[in-house]
Amino acid sequence: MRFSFASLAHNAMTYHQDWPRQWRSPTPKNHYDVIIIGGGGHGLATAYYLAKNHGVRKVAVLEKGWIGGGNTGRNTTIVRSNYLWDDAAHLYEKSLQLYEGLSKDLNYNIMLSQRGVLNLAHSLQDVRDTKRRVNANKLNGIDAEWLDAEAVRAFCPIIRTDKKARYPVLGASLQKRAGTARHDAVAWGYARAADMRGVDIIQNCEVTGITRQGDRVTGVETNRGTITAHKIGICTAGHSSVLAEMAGFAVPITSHPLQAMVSEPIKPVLDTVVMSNAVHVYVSQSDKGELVLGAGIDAYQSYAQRGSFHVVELQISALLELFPIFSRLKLMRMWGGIVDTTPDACPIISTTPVKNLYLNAGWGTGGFKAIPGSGFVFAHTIANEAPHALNAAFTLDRFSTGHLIDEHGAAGVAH
Amino acid sequence: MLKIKCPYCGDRDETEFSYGGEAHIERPDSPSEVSDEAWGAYLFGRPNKKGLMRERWFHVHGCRRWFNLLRDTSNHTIIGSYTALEKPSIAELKKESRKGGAK
Amino acid sequence: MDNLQHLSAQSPLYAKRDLLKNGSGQAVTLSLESEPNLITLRGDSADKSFLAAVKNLIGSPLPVKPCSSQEKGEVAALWMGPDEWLIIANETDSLKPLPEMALALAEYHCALVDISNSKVMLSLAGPSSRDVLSKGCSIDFYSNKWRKGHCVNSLYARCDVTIWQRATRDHYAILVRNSFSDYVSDYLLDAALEYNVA
Amino acid sequence: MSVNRLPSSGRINRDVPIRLRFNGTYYLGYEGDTLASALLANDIHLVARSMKYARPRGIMTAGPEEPNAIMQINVSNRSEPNPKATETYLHPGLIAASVNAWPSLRYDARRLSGIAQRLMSAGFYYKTMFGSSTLWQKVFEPIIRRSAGLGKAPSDPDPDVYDHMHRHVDLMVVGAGPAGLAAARDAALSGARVALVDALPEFGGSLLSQNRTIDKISGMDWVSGVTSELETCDTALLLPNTTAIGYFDQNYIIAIERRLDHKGEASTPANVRERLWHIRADKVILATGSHERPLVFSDNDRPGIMLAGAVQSYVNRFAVLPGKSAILFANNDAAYEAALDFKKAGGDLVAVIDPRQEPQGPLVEELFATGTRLLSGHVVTATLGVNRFKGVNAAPWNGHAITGKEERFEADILMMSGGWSPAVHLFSQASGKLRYDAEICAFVPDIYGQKECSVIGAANGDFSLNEALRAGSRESIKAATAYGKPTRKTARRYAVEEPDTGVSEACWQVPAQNPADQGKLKQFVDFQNDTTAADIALAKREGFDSVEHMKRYTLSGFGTDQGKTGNINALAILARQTASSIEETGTTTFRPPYTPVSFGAVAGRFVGPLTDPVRTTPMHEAHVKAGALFENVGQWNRPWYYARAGEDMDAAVRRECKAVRKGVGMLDVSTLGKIDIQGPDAREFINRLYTNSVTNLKPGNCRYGIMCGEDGMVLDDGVITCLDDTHFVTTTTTAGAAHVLSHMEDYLETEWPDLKVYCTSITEEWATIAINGPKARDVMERLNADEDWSAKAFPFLTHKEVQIGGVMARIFRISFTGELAYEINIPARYGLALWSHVANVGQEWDITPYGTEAMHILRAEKGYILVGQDTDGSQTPQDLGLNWIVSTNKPDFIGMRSHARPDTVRSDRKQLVGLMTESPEFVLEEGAQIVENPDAPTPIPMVGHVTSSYWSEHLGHSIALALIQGGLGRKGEQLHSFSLGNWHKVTIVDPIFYDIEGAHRDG
Repeated sequence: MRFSFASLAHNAMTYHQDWPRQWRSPTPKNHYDVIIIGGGGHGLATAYYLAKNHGVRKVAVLEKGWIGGGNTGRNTTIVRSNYLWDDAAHLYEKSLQLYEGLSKDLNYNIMLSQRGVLNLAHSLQDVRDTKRRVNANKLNGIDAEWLDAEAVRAFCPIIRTDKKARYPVLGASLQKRAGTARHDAVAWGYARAADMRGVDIIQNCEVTGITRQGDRVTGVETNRGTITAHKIGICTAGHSSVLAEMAGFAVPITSHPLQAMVSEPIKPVLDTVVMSNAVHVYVSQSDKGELVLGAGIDAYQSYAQRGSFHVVELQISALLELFPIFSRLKLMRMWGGIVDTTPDACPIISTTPVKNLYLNAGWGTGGFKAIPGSGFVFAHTIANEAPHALNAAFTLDRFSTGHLIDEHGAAGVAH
Repeated sequence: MLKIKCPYCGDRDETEFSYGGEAHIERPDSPSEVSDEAWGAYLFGRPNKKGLMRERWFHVHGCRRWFNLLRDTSNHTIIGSYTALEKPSIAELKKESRKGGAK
Repeated sequence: MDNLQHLSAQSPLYAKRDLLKNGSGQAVTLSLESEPNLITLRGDSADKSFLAAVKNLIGSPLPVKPCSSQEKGEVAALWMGPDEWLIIANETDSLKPLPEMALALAEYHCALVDISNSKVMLSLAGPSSRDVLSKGCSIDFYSNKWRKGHCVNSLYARCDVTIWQRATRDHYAILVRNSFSDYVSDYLLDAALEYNVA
Repeated sequence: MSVNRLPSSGRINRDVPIRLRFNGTYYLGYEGDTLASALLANDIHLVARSMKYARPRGIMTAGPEEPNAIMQINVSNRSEPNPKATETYLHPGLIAASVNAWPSLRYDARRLSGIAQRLMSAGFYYKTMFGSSTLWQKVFEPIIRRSAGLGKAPSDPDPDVYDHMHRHVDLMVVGAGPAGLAAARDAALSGARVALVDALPEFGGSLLSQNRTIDKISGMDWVSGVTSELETCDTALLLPNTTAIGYFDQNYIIAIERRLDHKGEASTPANVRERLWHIRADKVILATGSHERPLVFSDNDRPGIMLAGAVQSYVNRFAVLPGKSAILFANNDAAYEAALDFKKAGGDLVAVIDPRQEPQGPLVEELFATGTRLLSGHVVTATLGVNRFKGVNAAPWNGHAITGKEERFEADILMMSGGWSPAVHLFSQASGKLRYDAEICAFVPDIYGQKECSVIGAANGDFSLNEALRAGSRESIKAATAYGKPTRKTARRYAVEEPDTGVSEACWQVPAQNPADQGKLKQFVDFQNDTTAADIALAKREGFDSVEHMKRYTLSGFGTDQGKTGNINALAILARQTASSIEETGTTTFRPPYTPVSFGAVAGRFVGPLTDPVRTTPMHEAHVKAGALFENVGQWNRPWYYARAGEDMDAAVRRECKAVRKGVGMLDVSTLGKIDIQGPDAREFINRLYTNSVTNLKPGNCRYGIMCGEDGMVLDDGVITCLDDTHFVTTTTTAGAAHVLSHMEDYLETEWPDLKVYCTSITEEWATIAINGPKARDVMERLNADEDWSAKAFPFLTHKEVQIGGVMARIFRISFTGELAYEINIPARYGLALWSHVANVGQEWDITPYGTEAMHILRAEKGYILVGQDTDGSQTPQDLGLNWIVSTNKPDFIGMRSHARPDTVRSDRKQLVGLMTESPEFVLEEGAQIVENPDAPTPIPMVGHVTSSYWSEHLGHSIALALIQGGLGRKGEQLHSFSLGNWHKVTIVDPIFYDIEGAHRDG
């Protein structure tokens, strides 16, 4: 059933009794053309584009829990493409463009809210780095503006911009097309759309082994039996190393906790997304009224989906220095995800040492905003057994050659 | 906020330490003789184990010693710690931690 | 004859000298200690002969137990790490000049570095001292480990500090690097306000 | 006396009446009242409008689980959004208002027609409003945003003060009800350090609301006795008004103490509003009690429908009879006690409706004996009244369906109870695993996530007071034994009189006349988010059959109450929909904080001036006096430039630069890191760390050095000075100081423990003044006339110890400007005096203090790099044209191997070059991108960017440094710069613009 106002009104008449499942709950087949391991946004989007753009018929997404339950359902929902380095910028811009048409494409309101993203500059070096990034964005055809302190004040009056602030605001970059999207809806929208194109989405199906014949992958062992496949893609952010180990190769990834939180809901007070890499704060206000906040990653490696409270304290103190009026609002809920971090803070979307096995990993803190673009190029990579131009740089072997991409430098940590 | 036992100073809060990642990564004796792949693996290859992991911590705001910790990355249980130049077995560390008792 | 002019020394907390005067009748007081000589000593704590040589030289034995100190006359030695001590001498002449000390220890692999100008030493005293410390530091100040002479390196309000118990109870010395001393003393003074309300 | 206030009893202080204002009207309450109890005393039930359907809502609970009574309290900068009326204590001047009521509570303009409401099924917004992204973003989304949210943020900064406190204890007890008190008691008496926290202003927990006898005295007398006993224990920390909000790894508990709001006092640093406790415990006992569940039946949200236990609390604790007459609808005997208490207090108990076919037990008997009508095997099928509950229709059922005719009952309030759910939030936050206990129809603790933790009493599913006290005492003695000095060996036996609460039967959802989701009637599960049983059924129908999916799709449990009342009902209804057991369906994850906590408290004192240390040098005072503006470099404040009267930044910086090139200038460089390196292997150590070699560096000589990471990229730079064969000092960048020392210690302690070297930071030991300019030597001669300062006696890149003003100083002939320069290091205490002294003696040559801006220009004229500005962590020394400083003779140094990787040997890497602009007066913007062809189609390929760019007053033209692809081989090539829409032609030149031979520098 297509979603529209008409179908909603029609169903309202019958008290919503006739809505079908948004995606089926099929029993796994014995064999698929392509198996995607991981039913998060990246995996579901990959399956969708495999079916839609490459006409692959038999595709399964295997999810050990419930779809969208990993980082897709735990992030701070920011979408933007104002990355410094060309390779990252082009990939994220593709992603943002897909986001802009995604609700229509998926026939699912992913609630894209292009309220703009401000990246604050607090020191002279921040100013240099920010302008460098704005200039790179403009030349790459990505919308970007430099705002001086006065313009920041005009755009977002509740940010503290006086000179006495511990972290004075010297200016900011603004990407107006950036903003937020409803994270769950992205997963569900892709799942529904993929399902409609015949993709089997199999939940509660945990991969316990990856089978190989020589240097070629042949299938997976799961808690629901053995499933063979011609090709397999891994999209298991947080657990990439675990899956890679099953397949017998190593990845230059470490898993860390990343914490996020929301305040109690309040009436609209913040009409954009504000990020400050220097003090590790980012904040937006959801449609529901909650302030959605993120911090920097916890220092240690972990798969426990929780971090340490002092990281939150540090972040809230910086938040209040930037937004003193938030002091009497209340922290309502906090949680943690597991992020894959790579040495150059850029993803790996690549072939692997194992034939017909493909890896999509290492998104660090930037995974959500990349979902459509990542799925688009990963589907291409799997279908064509070679990367798309947009992910050609994000190979696994760059860590041997030293040809890193490096978003660490001037762009800082991506969120 | 992990509670980390510095082998010298005893239990302290995580904030006194900085993290050094995987422990016991061997730096090649003659780097110029290793292949690009092997050097890349030394620089970036990390087991990233889910479960018990030996990791480096630096008591940066305390005695300024690097030491190693055996910790479960799946649930943050800490088994024990030992100085930078040792490598006790997991069984030894578990025994040691039991001896430590409740306190 | 400018070169004959003698430069005068000034504490990093000079501007706060009035705030940091030892008040009386207060539940807790924060004051600035007269500036002691501070020497970082590095060496092998397993080397008995080295320990003896140092004791001979400074008067005080070197503590080898973590987080402890030894004190003899005007000289104290604080454990800073397994091969590091902080030697504190209240009087300039209670220690030999550094080059002479270095010479006396020349046969050992050790290092002596004068850091007298690097840190200030604050004194925190009074029955609420432990609460004032607990507002900015996660160390267990109510532990029975805290006896006269116990010392730790830790963080106070995000700054490196050495906290050293000076008396049987309720008296601590806090050593903090110059550039953090303004902030740490602000934080301590602020933390103490609660206990000094009549 | 307010209409519903009982004449005596209760824990309120009738001697202190307090006036409160609610929605513009004044009411009377007493000290000890919550806003909720005071409103109920005044017979105010309608306090809110629901979020989605704008339905009238009343006070339902008496605690932190309250979903409806969300307020905006106080005004101006102390205004606070979203406190719950049930947790807000009366204080003089309290002003409260309903949120989400417009224009008034009674007449809400958002009330929607039935048709519109019908459209708003769970997740309806995913299915529509996306046809046009403009319409969505300009029309629909703003409507959703305006109607969502509860209260309003204050418009001004918070005047209140918050702080943090750390504590370590042997035993942490959460909850000071009977179980918690018993748990704290024996451990505290044994001398163990015990912390006992409770969210309420007084200890007692359930005993505040339930009449019990313990050891032959009333429950509250027992509480007072134990509390006094605890108060005599010096090592016990007793914190009422304190909620444990988070339970983290290794028994780390965060608790929030509310210290002033209930007194209506404003805070000061000496008396903070809220204190966040950080408690590390050897053992934790959770005695957090339980939460009563509502029943899910048609229109179960009318104001006046309350939890039975809440009514019991209002009656016994607050001396408020929330209505004259009541109906009880409950599936458990415990609720009968509440109804009996209501009746005993003078209320009229109209009827008891019990879904159980055969309720039995002493409480049932007792109630029956009062003559109250008891309808067993009945359920409520409809409620009467809109803005205020008026009555119910009840009908018999068989556990699945209605089996008979409806009967109508009228009353002021409905007391409902669906049973009790243990408050397992903290247990679960700390990775504890739960198990479903079918006997009590609730999830209880099963597998502990932390060592040394116990859950006792109602929190563990033990609702018997006797059991709770026994468990408390038992665990307390265990803790005392672990501490080492138990005062008793066996658990206390408390003599308890309590009613037998019998057996409850699950009643997760009452059937409606129409199928639940096909009529106008709504069965609410999550009251705050207006999630109904029909929404859950719809979620299941659409495939959201995982409990987490259902929760997210229906928003059940996402409110400020975090689903304390609704979560288990929601999952039980889902379980029924999916025809699976509650066990299989499982719970959602409990996340911190247990109740919302103010951001102010989380930040503590780390706000305003105490946010983050600002580091200053010993000379700071002089800089301020001289009118310096400061630049933040890391935590340091460094003089940026010194503005004289009438000067703008440009003018000041030009003047400063000119002074250095033509006369003499002085710069405070105290912030640079300084590391003392001693030991027989110091030279070898430095050789391994830096790219160049110090093998032949003689005592008294200095050398510029670069340090790389293992990846071969430049990490830091500085000057290495050999004091003697076993003693060196090195400098680091200001921002890199701490990291470089850690880096050195890392290698010494872990890679090369055989090297005999000790490193010590001496950054703060020395204050440093750089004296630069052709007249520098004149100044030095004036500082010490006995010393020979000539180039011959004291050549470039050497070091000397010299007396200055009676103090021994370390003087280095190093230059970051390209001019004749001396860097004087003086013990830090003399820094300020030396600064004045230098300024005085330098007057003759108009010695000019200069700041970092002038320093940057002067060094850029010489092509000296600034690590962190001209590098970003992806440049090798070779990229920076510094091959001359990379040794090829050493067998190894950190980074060496990486310099031979395929990518680092590419000739088209970005390399540091100089740029000249087409118009000499045009100053490029730092961060400008460089392209070859500005007319190329977008995306326009970029070949590099400008890292440093200045107007050079001395040269009379602008200069710039840039990293350009293959730049070292492209001298003379013309490229184009782009910044913020502006293009300019540039030519690649050598990065050294001034004094290439170094004649000035060498002096």
